[in-house]
Amino acid sequence: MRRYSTHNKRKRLNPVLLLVLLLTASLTILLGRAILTTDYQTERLGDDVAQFQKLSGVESPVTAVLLNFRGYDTLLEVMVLLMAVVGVWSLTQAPFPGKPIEPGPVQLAVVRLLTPLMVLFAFYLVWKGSSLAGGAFQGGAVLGGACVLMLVSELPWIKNIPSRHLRIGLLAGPFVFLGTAILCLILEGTFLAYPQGWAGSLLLLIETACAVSIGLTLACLFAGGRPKDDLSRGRKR
Amino acid sequence: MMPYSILTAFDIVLISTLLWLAWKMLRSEDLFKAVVLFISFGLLMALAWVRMRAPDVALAEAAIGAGLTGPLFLSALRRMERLHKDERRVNIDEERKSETIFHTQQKETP
Amino acid sequence: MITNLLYSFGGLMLFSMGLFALIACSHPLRKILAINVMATGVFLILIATAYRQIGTGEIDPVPQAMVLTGIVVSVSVTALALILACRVQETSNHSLIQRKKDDFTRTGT
Amino acid sequence: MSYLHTSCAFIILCAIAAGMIRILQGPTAADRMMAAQLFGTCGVAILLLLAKGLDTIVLLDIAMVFALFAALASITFVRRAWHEQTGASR
Repeated sequence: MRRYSTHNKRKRLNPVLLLVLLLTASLTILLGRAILTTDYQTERLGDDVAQFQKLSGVESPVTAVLLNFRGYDTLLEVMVLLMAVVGVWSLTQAPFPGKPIEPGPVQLAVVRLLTPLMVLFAFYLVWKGSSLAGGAFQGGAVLGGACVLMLVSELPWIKNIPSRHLRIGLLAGPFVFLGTAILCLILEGTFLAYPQGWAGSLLLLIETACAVSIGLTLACLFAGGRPKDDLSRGRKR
Repeated sequence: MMPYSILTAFDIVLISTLLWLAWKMLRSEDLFKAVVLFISFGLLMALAWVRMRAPDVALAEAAIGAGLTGPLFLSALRRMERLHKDERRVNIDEERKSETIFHTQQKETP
Repeated sequence: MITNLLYSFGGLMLFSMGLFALIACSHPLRKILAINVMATGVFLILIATAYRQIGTGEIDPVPQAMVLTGIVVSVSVTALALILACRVQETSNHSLIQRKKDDFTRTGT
Repeated sequence: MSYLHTSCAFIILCAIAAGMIRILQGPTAADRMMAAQLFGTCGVAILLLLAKGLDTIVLLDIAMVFALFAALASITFVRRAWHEQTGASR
């Protein structure tokens, strides 16, 4: 019913909106022309990746690009995620739950069965990232899903997690990544240039740490604020 | 040759459903409906990544775009509405009036 | 060839739809949704350019890696924006709701 | 590339497109959410069929992620949205 009532009004367009619509349409036409006229055959980075694939220590080209060839990007990106958590934590305290509701038996069973499976699958994805699809981001996302599942069921112990543990987990990824980079700087003379033969295992180490902190980051973003005990604890020590 | 044309039909249906979903999501007057449409949008995007032969991106999208962003929006929606619990009906009316710009009303000059 | 043109133009349409909604809608939640749709459109165009080289060889992994990081960054940006919007609504004494009346989307009667 | 599996995937995609109607005009919030869950289930089916049809094993992992996260969305819905929506005539 609501639909029909608004349907009648649709013909009268606001002049400002009409202008916006025109501008958007012209931008769309310009971009469409750009898409049609781009020559994709000349510029290719895939050949370079395929050429140096053996040096990267992993078989999957996407993981090689992410963590080896463009490791700098990924390092900064993990930092960006950390910054997002810093932003959220400085804005507000974790507001949920407003009024806690007891989870029903079905939901408890689902959480109990599903969470270990998700954690297992997350690390499987991280491990598989070296050869096929998968890697730190995907594994971290699944891990974050497991954490969100526990958060959303408001299990009683989840409120009592000391925030220091959380901080350690959040920092693990960037810290390991940065540490490896500095180690490479000392050993090889270049930032993030992994030593020959060690690249594969170093990448796996970095990926595991990053997956843990990405998962925790996503869970903290979902929780929507810093833990309750965070600031008081900081003041005491 | 036959599977190729089937896959092209698959692409066409997939893309038109995606565009339809996005359009309905952005112009629906009910925010909850928009969020549900966003979740299904993420699911279909994962299928699109699969068709573009980007399984890594599809994994990330299935976990993040469909799995995590939807709950994020749902809890933000609740957090916003929790303040106005008693004025919820009013809220929705306001939403309906001011949010449905796509089926736009006339501007009233003060 | 037709496949990546299809997906490129789909991404383009998503981008402009999101852009229009970003400008036109007033509720912050819907603006964030619109930004997400825009981001998805950009990702779709990027991945479609990577797919284009299927005829000449393997698929380019570089845009895929870029999009992968982009998705993760976009979810963190979304979360931060949602928290900001909630805080604005909590601290400003319902002013978002109030102010909507004076917006340019004001209804007749 | 198998003709049978790909066309089955196509048919299920059409089913998804039809399921959108329930999201758009579902009378209650639960109807909309269940339709989204249907999308997830159909997505799993499409991925499994495509994995067989296009001979890509990786798609099985994506189907697994779909299945795992479908539960997450519905649990969040039940916990965070539903009890507020009861009685609302959405």
